[in-house]
Amino acid sequence: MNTTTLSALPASAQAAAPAPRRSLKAVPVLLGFAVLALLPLGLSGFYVELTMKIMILALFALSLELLVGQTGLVCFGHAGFFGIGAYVAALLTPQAGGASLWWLLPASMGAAGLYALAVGALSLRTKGVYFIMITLAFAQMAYFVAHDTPLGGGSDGIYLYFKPEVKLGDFQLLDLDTGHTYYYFVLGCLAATFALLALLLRSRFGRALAGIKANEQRMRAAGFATYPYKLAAFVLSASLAGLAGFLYALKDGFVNPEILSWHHSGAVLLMIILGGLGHLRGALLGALAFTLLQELYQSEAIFGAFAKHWQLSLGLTIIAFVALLPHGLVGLFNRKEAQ
Amino acid sequence: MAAVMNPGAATDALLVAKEVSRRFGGLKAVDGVSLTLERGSLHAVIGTNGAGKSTLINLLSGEIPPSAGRVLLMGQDATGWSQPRRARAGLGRSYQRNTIFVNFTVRENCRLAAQSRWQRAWDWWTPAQRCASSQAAAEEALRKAGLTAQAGRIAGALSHGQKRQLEIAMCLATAPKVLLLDEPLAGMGAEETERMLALLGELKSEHAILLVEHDMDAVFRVADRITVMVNGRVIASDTPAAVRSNREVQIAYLGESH
Amino acid sequence: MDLATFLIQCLNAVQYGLLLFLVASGLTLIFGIMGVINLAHGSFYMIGAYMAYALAPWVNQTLGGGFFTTLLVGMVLSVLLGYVLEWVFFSYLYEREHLQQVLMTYGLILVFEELRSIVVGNDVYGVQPPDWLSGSIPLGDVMTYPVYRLFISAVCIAVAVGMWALITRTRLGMRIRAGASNREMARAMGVNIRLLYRIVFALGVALAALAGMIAAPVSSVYPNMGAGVLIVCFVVVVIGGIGSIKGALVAALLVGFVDTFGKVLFPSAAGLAVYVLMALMLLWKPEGLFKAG
Amino acid sequence: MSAAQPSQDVLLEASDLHAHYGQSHVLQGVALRIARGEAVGLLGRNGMGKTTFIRTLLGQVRASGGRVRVAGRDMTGQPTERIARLGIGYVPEGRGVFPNLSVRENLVMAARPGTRGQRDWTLERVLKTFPRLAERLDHGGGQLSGGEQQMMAIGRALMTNPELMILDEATEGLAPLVVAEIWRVIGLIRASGIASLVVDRDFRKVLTHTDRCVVLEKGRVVLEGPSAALAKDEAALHRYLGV
Amino acid sequence: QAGAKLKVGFMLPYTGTYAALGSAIENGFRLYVQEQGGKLAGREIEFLKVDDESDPSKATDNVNKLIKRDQVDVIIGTVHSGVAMAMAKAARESNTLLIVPNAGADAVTGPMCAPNIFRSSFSNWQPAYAMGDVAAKRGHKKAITITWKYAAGDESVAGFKEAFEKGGGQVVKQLNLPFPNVEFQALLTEIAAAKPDAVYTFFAGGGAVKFVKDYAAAGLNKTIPLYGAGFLTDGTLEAQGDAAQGLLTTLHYADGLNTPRDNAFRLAYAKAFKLQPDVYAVQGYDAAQMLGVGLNAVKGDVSKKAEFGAALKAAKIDSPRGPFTIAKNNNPVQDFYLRKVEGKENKSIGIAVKALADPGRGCKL
Ligand SMILES: Nc1ncnc2c1ncn2[C@@H]1O[C@H](COP(=O)(O)OP(=O)(O)OP(=O)(O)O)[C@@H](O)[C@H]1O
Ligand SMILES: Nc1ncnc2c1ncn2[C@@H]1O[C@H](COP(=O)(O)OP(=O)(O)OP(=O)(O)O)[C@@H](O)[C@H]1O
Ligand SMILES: [Mg+2]
Ligand SMILES: [Mg+2]
Repeated sequence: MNTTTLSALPASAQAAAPAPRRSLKAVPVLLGFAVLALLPLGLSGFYVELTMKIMILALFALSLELLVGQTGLVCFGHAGFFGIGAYVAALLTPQAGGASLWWLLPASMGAAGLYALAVGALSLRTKGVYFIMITLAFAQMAYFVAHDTPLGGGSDGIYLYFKPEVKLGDFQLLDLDTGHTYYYFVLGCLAATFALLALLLRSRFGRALAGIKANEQRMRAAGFATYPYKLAAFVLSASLAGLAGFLYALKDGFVNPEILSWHHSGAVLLMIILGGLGHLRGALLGALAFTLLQELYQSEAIFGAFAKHWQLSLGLTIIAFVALLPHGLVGLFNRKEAQ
Repeated sequence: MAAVMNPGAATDALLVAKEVSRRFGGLKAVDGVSLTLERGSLHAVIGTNGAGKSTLINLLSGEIPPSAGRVLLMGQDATGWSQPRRARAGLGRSYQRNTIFVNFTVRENCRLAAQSRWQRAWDWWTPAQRCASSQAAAEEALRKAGLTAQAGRIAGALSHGQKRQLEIAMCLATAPKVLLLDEPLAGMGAEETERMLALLGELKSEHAILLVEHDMDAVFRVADRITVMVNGRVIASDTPAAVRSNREVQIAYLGESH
Repeated sequence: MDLATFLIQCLNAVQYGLLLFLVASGLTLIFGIMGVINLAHGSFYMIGAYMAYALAPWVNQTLGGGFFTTLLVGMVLSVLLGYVLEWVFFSYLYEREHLQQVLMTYGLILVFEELRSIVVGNDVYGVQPPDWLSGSIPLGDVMTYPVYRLFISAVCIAVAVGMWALITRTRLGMRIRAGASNREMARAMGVNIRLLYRIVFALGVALAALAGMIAAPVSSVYPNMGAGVLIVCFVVVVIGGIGSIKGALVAALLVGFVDTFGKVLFPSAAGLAVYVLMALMLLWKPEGLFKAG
Repeated sequence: MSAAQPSQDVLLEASDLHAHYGQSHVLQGVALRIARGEAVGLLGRNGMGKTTFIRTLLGQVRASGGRVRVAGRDMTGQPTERIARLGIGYVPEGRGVFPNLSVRENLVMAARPGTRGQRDWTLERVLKTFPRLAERLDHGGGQLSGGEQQMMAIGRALMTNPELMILDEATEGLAPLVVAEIWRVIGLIRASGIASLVVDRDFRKVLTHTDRCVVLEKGRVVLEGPSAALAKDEAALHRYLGV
Repeated sequence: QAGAKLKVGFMLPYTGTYAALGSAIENGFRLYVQEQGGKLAGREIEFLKVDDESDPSKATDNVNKLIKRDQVDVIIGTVHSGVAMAMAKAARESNTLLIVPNAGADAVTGPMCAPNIFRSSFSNWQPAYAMGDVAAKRGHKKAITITWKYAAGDESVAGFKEAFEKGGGQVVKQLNLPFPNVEFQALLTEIAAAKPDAVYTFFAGGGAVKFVKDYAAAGLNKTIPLYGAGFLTDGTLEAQGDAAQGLLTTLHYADGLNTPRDNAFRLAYAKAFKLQPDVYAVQGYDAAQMLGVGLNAVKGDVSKKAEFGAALKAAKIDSPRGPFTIAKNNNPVQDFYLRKVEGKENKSIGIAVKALADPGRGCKL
């Protein structure tokens, strides 16, 4: 805590490592995306959907990783932005046909970003756990708007029956309703987000965020106005969460207040911790592991009657992970790399 | 205000504090302190522990707002400026207690500090490593502080004295015109002290320097002017020789040996 | 609202606030002092409530005691539980990033909840308060006020005073706080931090369990009862200032009032009231009402 | 030399001590003995391993080789608090004050009788030694000025009624008057029969206030001997301390 | 096709607040299948299970496990209304047979109704309407309602209000608090201050226990009669103890019906599971009966949805609760009992409304 011990070093130290190692690191990620691209060819519909869900959660986790892992701002209300993205998509989709993607997507992300601008402007005055809780408070406010006002459609949520149209003039570029188009659309969004963040973190903006995470006071003394930096990161992160929410709403055609609840905020936070903070790959791994473990332990085919007690298995696994993997799941891979 | 001053003074008097004060609850940590930092001169502030020297630096650098008084930076009224704004206007400071980025390499510590001059926060696609100007500024600062050999190490793994050197290097990396140094020699060995004093002498010609330090041998060697603080107030402000022989200063601070 | 109703509502608010305080005090202790964000705190509350239900028959048979003996046995058990938990699960986590502990406590929630379901089942149970506390005091012409609720308030106040004294007035409290800010240094001063932390953790668990046990007769005992309490308690801890017992008390009363009158005056926005309160308080005082220490 | 002394008089003994930070081998076989009541100075340039040596003695850094014996007991690998309770008062580099405790609490939390049951140092005596602290008793430890914190750290260590005081850069950041005062206290400690291990950048003061000095370079003892003799050896001082 | 096993997917809460309800429903269902020799319409049955955790946000994924992964022939589920809505949507889109064994959301047999979606339980509107009728007939004029602010609560209160105001009464105030908050004291004080003739409430599970106890502890049970939908006192009497004595509720099932059909069911259930059955077990049992009736009509071929539905609508289901029929919107038309709490039982003291049918507003079947 106050004392610097060696064991606490790595995370961002590695981020600053020289270039050649980084290009090697990119290989597993590229491989991962290649596998994702091939999956629909071999898997049944259900597993394609499951993969899609994991990808959306991974995108959501990535957006939070930018805040928590890279900027040191632990946000416990990220589901609020996710939910706003989803609700805007649901509310703005007309009853009688798809909206145009060209404005529906920006509207979703923009609404989430706009709310984040207001929330961030206020809550970034606080620090640490106080920040955690104030972000929770604002997410809960969004939750109650969705849950208790006519605007949000109440506790039953809202259905939307049409995916947006992707047209250029009169020409239909993509039909998100057919085949695996939507799957590849989600994959594209995930890959683009990952690439954007990877690039961003290497840029001066990203390094400034890392500096703010390490020691904000020093950054200010050096001449960085840290507040706008943090606010920008907050808004960007929220917009990406809004994108995840948008994709989620369209995937199932259903939004519900529960997607704004603190359980959901907590779950995504757990994913990135499980995956390993301070690494974009951690967010991907965390979302994958968290979802798969849950599916696995709930599966009667594998665990028989004990599947009923899946919470016990999941809980014990999480405890074991914390005990054995101090740096999260990425720690597994990094250790190998170091040797 | 700035208009009243003659242009000559405005260029040389880089930082002016006018009657700045700061209270903490009932305690007057800094009580109506005025001083002027000029280019080409090293102004030392000494005083008893708890006299308010660090607080004065905090006030000048904008880390905390003053309860009263004004601060002029390069002839402009900077009292209401935020700390980053003052820093970008050419004010650099070091901390009495280390505030380095422990997880970064020594070089990255300096590079990041230097980056404040070429922030380009909107440029999200160019890697930071490719910013040649900040790389160069960092190397230069490391060289001056004598840390080139340690550049690749993780800052948290430096010894205490080396961390103190890094603290200075980071301050230099932002290329400030005014330097506020809070006990830069504390924790440094004899050799490093020598180097630091030489560096201060070198920097003096181009910078206005405020040095807070308890090492009296060092202070009397490099200072052009010395201000002595006790309990938040200035009890003397004069040339080193005059301060040394000031009775009040001897009783309150120096003791008989100096 | 006439004056009498208003006064009764105030009484309700105070009583609810005090109960919140009791749960939150353990949380602020573990959270503020040990730096552990303990999500499993709600589970300890739940475990306490289930103990009040499940231990009562056994205590009655083997020890021949009533409600208070059950309380005592439950406290002892929960102290043991806390002690062992700290030892097995937390003792090696202090040097790690705080968020790792969050993950750990989340794992514990799942485990506790499932064990509860396996051991006691998923039904809702009631717990009887002791006879001499089950009376009521008439209030106004149609309403009465249960004596047991007054008893709860009394216990809460006693615990508040005791905790405050322990933390701020005893050398044990100083050492605990010292360890919180600089573990290594405290050890170098000869303080056995590992033992102290184990004690603090056990104490925190015992407080949560105590809250669960004495709340059981009014709240009854049901699955997932910890989750709802947990988040409100975090709100209390944060408004009050992390680690501050005094802050937790004031904040708990504040939340009690806002929640009570929010429900009455703005029923449709009742859920929102507490969070609006928290947001406003934190914007006004970004570090809580009282800083720890 | 110290080898001749009977072993029950040896308060602290480190033999062939090694320590690593990750890959780097910081202590490479350091040996040191401190007899009861003996004042020992530890000298060396920045980064030579002085602090690491002290932290290894106290068990804060794991020794990767060698033994530490305190008061005749093998304490290698023991928890820090056990070692400290054998009568070691520690003033760390950077002070290590508890910012969330008041000055009074900082002092009182450490109070305990010495290993022989002595209660020489009480709150009153500490406050008399450092009057500045008396004025600040109810302030938070974190609000003190640097020098005040240093005094408090020394006072706190004294409150444990130690047999051995370890002072790592105890005068850093102090006003000359206070520095003189601290050296006076160090002298006092020495005179009262408490052993001490002193690290300070003012090596001349160290040499005058200790019986014996050890010079470290790159984690090895390169020079050891009576302080008085060392003080005259300008060549060695220049070579190892750069002056 | 007829030879293959019939895949029945349970999507029920096995963890969380409603876990006990989930297993009761499953037990009831399995009991009926056992009684039929393990087969329905001659087809062997394979059960598949998914824990829905009562979490609507996971509902679509969960129901897709049954529909897409396991490719079940029929889905039985669930307790939570919000989850049921998502299930109904998925069932509509994939045209999978769905029988809802509890969730009362009006919309399932209202706007969301479909030829392949059935309910063996009730709509939220039904028991509430029955109670509104009773309360009005007992001569109450002013009533206050109190419930959690969520869809089921709102629907229940609306049903009560409809009947109560039709009978000449007036709902003067609607109190609610956020789900699943259980701090009622402030609202009880409001009720005491307003002094209505009656209070109608909709709570279930732990909230129901606490509400009834608090109501009694506040002394209100002596002055202002409390009426509720049956869930208030179902599966909760043990915990409510004395506080619940004498409470009146309405539901489509009750203790002490003492019909041969019910007695036989209770005996068999108790034997099979070493537990006393409750209304949830009955609903699960009847879900199986409905499935059996429909399957018999189509000779086990679930793809014939139209005939399946037609057969059900023509049938009289021989339920332990008493026979009921299926309305046009696929919701049961059934008697609602007025029940009084005596000891640990919800004793039937008569029928509140006979053959009450849900209005099925918004259903276009
Ligand atoms: N944040 C604060 N809150 C309350 N009091 C403070 C605060 N910061 C400093 N003080 C008090 O103000 C006085 C001046 O402190 P300051 O740190 O400026 O002293 P200093 O001159 O730098 O001393 P030193 O030479 O020991 O570093 C001290 O008495 C200190 O206790
Ligand atoms: N936490 C650490 N992790 C890694 N290396 C460290 C750590 N602390 C110190 N070192 C390294 O170990 C060596 C010895 O450091 P140490 O702090 O013992 O030196 P020192 O003699 O006390 O120096 P100073 O006079 O500057 O305090 C140095 O090279 C330092 O860089
Ligand atoms: Mg200072
Ligand atoms: Mg050192």
